[in-house]
Amino acid sequence: MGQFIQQLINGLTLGAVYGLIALGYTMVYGIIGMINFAHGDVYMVSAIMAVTFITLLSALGISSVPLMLVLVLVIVIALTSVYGWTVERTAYRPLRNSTRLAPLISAIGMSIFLQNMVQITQGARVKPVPTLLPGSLELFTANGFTVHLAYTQILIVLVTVALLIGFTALITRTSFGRQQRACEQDRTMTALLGINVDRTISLTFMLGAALAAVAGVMVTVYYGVVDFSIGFVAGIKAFTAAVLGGIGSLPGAMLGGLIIGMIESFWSAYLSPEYKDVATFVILILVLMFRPSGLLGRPEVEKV
Amino acid sequence: MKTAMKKLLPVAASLVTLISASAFADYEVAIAGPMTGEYASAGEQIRKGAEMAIADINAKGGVLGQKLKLEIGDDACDPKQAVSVANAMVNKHIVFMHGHWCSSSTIPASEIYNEAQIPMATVSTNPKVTERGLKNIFRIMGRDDQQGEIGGKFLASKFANKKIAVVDDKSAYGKGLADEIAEGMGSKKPVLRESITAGEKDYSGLVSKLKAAGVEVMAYGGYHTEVALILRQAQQAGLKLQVLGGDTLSNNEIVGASGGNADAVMFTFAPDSRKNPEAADVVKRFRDAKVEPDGYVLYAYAAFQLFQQAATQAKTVKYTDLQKALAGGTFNTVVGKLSFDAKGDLKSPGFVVYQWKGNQYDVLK
Amino acid sequence: MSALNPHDPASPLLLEVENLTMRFGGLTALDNLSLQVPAGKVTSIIGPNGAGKTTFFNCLTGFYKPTEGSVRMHHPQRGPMLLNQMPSYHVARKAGVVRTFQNIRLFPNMTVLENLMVAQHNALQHASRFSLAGLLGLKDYRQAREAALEKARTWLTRLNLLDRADTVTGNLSYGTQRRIEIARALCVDPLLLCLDEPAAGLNPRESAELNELLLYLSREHGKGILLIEHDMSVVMRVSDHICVLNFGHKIAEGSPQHIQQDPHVIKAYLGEEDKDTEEAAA
Amino acid sequence: MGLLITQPKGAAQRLKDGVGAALIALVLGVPMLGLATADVGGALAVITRWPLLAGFVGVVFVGRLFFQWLIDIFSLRKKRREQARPAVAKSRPWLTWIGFAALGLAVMLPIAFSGNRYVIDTATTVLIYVMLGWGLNVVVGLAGLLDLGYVAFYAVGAYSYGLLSTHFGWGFWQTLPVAGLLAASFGLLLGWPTLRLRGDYLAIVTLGFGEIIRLILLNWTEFSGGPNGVNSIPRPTFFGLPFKPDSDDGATFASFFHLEYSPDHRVTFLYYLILALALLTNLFVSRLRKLPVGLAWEAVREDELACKAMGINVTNIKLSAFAIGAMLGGFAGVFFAARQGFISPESFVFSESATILAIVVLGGMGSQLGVVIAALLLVVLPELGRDFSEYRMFLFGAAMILIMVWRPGGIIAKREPTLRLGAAA
Repeated sequence: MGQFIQQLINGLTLGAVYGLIALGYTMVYGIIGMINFAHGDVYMVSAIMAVTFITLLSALGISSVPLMLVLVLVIVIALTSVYGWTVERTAYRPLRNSTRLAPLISAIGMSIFLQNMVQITQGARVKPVPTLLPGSLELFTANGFTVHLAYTQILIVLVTVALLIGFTALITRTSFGRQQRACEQDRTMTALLGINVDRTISLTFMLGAALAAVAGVMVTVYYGVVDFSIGFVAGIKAFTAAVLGGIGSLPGAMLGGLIIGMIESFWSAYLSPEYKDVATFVILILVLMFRPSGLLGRPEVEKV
Repeated sequence: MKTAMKKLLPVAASLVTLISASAFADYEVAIAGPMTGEYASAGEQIRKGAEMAIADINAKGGVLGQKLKLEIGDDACDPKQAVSVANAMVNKHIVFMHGHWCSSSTIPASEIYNEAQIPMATVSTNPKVTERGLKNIFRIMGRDDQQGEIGGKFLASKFANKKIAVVDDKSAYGKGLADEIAEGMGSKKPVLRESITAGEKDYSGLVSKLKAAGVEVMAYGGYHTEVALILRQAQQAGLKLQVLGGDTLSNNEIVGASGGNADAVMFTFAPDSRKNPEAADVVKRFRDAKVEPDGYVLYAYAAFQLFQQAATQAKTVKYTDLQKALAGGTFNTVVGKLSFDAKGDLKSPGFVVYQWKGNQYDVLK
Repeated sequence: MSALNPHDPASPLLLEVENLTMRFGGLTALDNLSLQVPAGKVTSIIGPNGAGKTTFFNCLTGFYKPTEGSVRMHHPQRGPMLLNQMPSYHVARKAGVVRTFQNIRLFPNMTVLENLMVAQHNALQHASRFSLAGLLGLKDYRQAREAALEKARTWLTRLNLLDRADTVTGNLSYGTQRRIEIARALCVDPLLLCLDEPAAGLNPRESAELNELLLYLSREHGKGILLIEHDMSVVMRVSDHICVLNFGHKIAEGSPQHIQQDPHVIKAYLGEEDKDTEEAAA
Repeated sequence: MGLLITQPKGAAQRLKDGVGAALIALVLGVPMLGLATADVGGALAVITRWPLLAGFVGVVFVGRLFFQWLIDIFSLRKKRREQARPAVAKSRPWLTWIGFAALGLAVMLPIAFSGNRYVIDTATTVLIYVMLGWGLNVVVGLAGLLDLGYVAFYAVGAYSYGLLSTHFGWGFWQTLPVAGLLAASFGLLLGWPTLRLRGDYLAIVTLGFGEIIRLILLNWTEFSGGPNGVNSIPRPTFFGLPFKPDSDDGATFASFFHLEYSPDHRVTFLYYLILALALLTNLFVSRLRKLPVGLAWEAVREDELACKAMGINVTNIKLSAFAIGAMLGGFAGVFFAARQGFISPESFVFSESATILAIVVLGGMGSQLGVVIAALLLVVLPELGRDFSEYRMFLFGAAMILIMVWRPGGIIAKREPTLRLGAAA
């Protein structure tokens, strides 16, 4: 029982992180229909920047943890958005009207590029930060197993929920959201209506990068160790989460992230950890066999 | 067959330029290992050590009157790239190789060096490296079965009353080592035998499994990054965990990465050469150059000392003579006296159990 | 609604639609539609936009599964078969019902000739023994391929496309693409050809050619033709029988002359005012 | 940052544009170039590198101005060329000539570079990728199915040979067809339940399948050797003559032909072996492409619904593409295992699938010659880059983006029709 609740908490946290990265995947997919394989590496870049700025700010003598977190979040989000913008501008925009696969390949190239860029400029060593938010709540003890809820876990889940609500509101309520959805439906028509499609797409990339940046900061704070190679695994998991939930759907991405977090968490605690990725992918395949557009994706009716 | 085959013209053209670029005057020696990719920090250690060694040897007049020129091969710990690097090195007519680092790269690459008759000194610890009857390969570090045995015995005696889990990361190195540790523990059986996937961030599943099973000591086969994460997450979950691992945990990244939990880490490693009186001078110069000579740095340095001494004895770098010199001789290096048995393994591998204290590691009595 | 009987010995019944209903959620796109289509005649379906014409085609050709009702094809050799229970490719392959699309669906990066060869896939694939005979270049495969090319050439000639044969279809004009789509459908050897707005976007000369082609196909080749069309100059000139749909209902059926005078049809097409007054009266 | 489509003309405008690019470079550069963290005694400290950052910003500024100038020139030329381009698909006999010239060079290579095993071995690697590219081309280029897990079939082939040869003593030629069939069955196994998925959903499922196969190979130690892989896989023999130094037990290649033993014999033999396999693959795929099934693959890529309306069973067509692609991947895997002598799950990771896919797309989907050029680029570029050490993959990534942006349709973008009425008559 104790272990079960503990894994629920752990799975929720992990799922929230996957979900945050998956949101960026799904937004980009929604608007230009491409799998942005470099998204995981944008997240990695943000985590590395988080390390730099946490170290810098503590060297400058900022000791208040909330102030530090807010400052780091603001700086990293701003800088990562510029990275997101640049990635779109250089590697994807020139390919916007070509085949579906061209941007995919240039995204793979971008992923390799970013990863090695960070390795060269920041070094290959793993980058630790001291534990910013130490400590945890001891919830209860069952059969000698004390269930802990770490403060960072609370932070991650709260931030994620807030962002999900905020972004859903942004997409459904604001004029940017309307433009964004219009671009998803029909880019040409949207352009004819006088909406700046390029700008909308750029903004979407920046928002996606901003979400990745939040995930990057959270991961840095929670796990305390990052390096230049963390983007790939996270990217694949988040992509899986986005597809599982129905690619293009914001709540779907979050749901997909949570499901994958839970599968991993419970599978490795109760079954064999080495097969947890197999379990994830098998469940993904099964879900897609019965719901070809993911859990919350709109079923695509091909217009004849 | 209309749209038929193609390939050669550009390859040929580009490769001609590549090959003609390599010079002949000096002795070409090489290192190979993961200069990029996940394990790039090990590659960096090897490179730093090798560069210092080459500089020192050349400053003293080189080998047999010839300067050494260092070639660096990057295999990213990918067996296929390792083969490619090996072929490239053969083509550069290197006379000595220090590498590769990952056992999975060393094994396929060594067959090519063997065919091309190039002697090599490696720090790969997988037993298979020297079990294939190749004459050109010399291991300047112990083997996983040796360090596993020492680690396992240590655990069984020191933690006789505690529950022990054996965990690996499913790499050839990690699994091999973990298996050897489990065997070395003898009659003391681990309560859990688990594997994790390296390269992830979240090991809370493993941690809560350890916690539920009441494990206090984890024997780990794998790399330091995962150990650091597991320790941090164990602390968060309120689990006091001690870890015993192999040589890879000597990497000082673990100090910062484990967030102050590094003192719980023990590992088996060859005797610390930094404390070697003969190494004092070299260690000082590394530190002056802002390089901490831990991990594989001094081994890379030693590998080229080995080459220099063997070549001087043999008075040639021709394979047959050099190989004979390496196989028969005893060499004084910064990592101690090296001599090899018939398989090419160290005669006196000597593993010691260390424990991290602050940002230093120390022999555990 | 005159119960005009399309049966006569020269034009046997091909397709029999009974009580066909198609609902999407709460929307009823087709409501209890019945229709008979004979061979050797042109049967047209007309009606305002959104009347359910294309949905009807989709139900016929297996792209939609109708909610209720049946679509029965009377194959002269293979006997009756229920189209509403067949996957779409069986509708074309086994029942010989082949359609074109309202928004042209050619294979745009392939040449005209290749488009026509794809249409003969089943016959060719059979002759190639699932590629084995083809890989070896055996004689009967080569003969089948020659025959297929000959058929393609025949229809290309008939549709005035011969000089375009090696052109990539995506680069051609709209009217030409329409003709290619018909030629491609003809290469499947359909018994019943379902054309979805074939005259849309054609200039007057091209529509005149289309009229002539439709008559030729039905009269000379005995093909049943089911036509969705807005262009009344085509519909009235070539149709033997017309069925008018509005909001999924059949509101009228009969010969062109009959339909032109039918008050329901006039109302559906022109009659906002009529409708208003009638509703007001009701 | 130099590849945008906008083309400012005036000098002031260009300057403004350059300053803009430099500003962005500054923002991007501060956290990566200007600041870095370094380990100082177990804790991180921030170091600054402002001169480096200033240099980078300067380079971007100048580079941007220069690129704009270049792009203006190029786009003007391109426009002119496009205006002159006729609509009718013209036959391009020079492509065929390039093909034959390349074939000639391929045959001559080991002679021209005899004794240089690095060149021959690298060329062998190129040919493995060419073969994989041709196999995946059937799936992605012709049938238009995005497969991100192609490496699974490569792994099936490699492990088939690795295990059958080490456990049951099967030879290379015996295993080849079996491994091909096995890989094809895996293709069917994966394809059957998933092929109705739309493009990108299929992509993730194939990616997952590739990972599942790799993880099973990694974890099922009793079966596959787990992370240790399969060792000491026998090398192919020359019609029964092994490539070994002379010894008492039987004839070797060298002794039979009265040559002095040299390891180069085997390297050369392996090269010709893969060349032959690749040629057969090419012949096979080019012929298939002209058969009904090949045409149907392309038709399915172009428009599935139209195919259904033509009476084509789309599922079967997709399955056949999947199975044939998988089979060719399996063949390549057998060769890979025989050539390496050692296989482990590390050789079958996702990035391998990505590389093969990149070869197909960079080459120009569906183009056989394009695959060869792209395979050459993607194998030889990193090899040339070995001298750049840690900059190697960095430059490789950048090159991939540049090539894609430069030729979005691939290096050979234009499709050759499979038949012509003129020629058919």
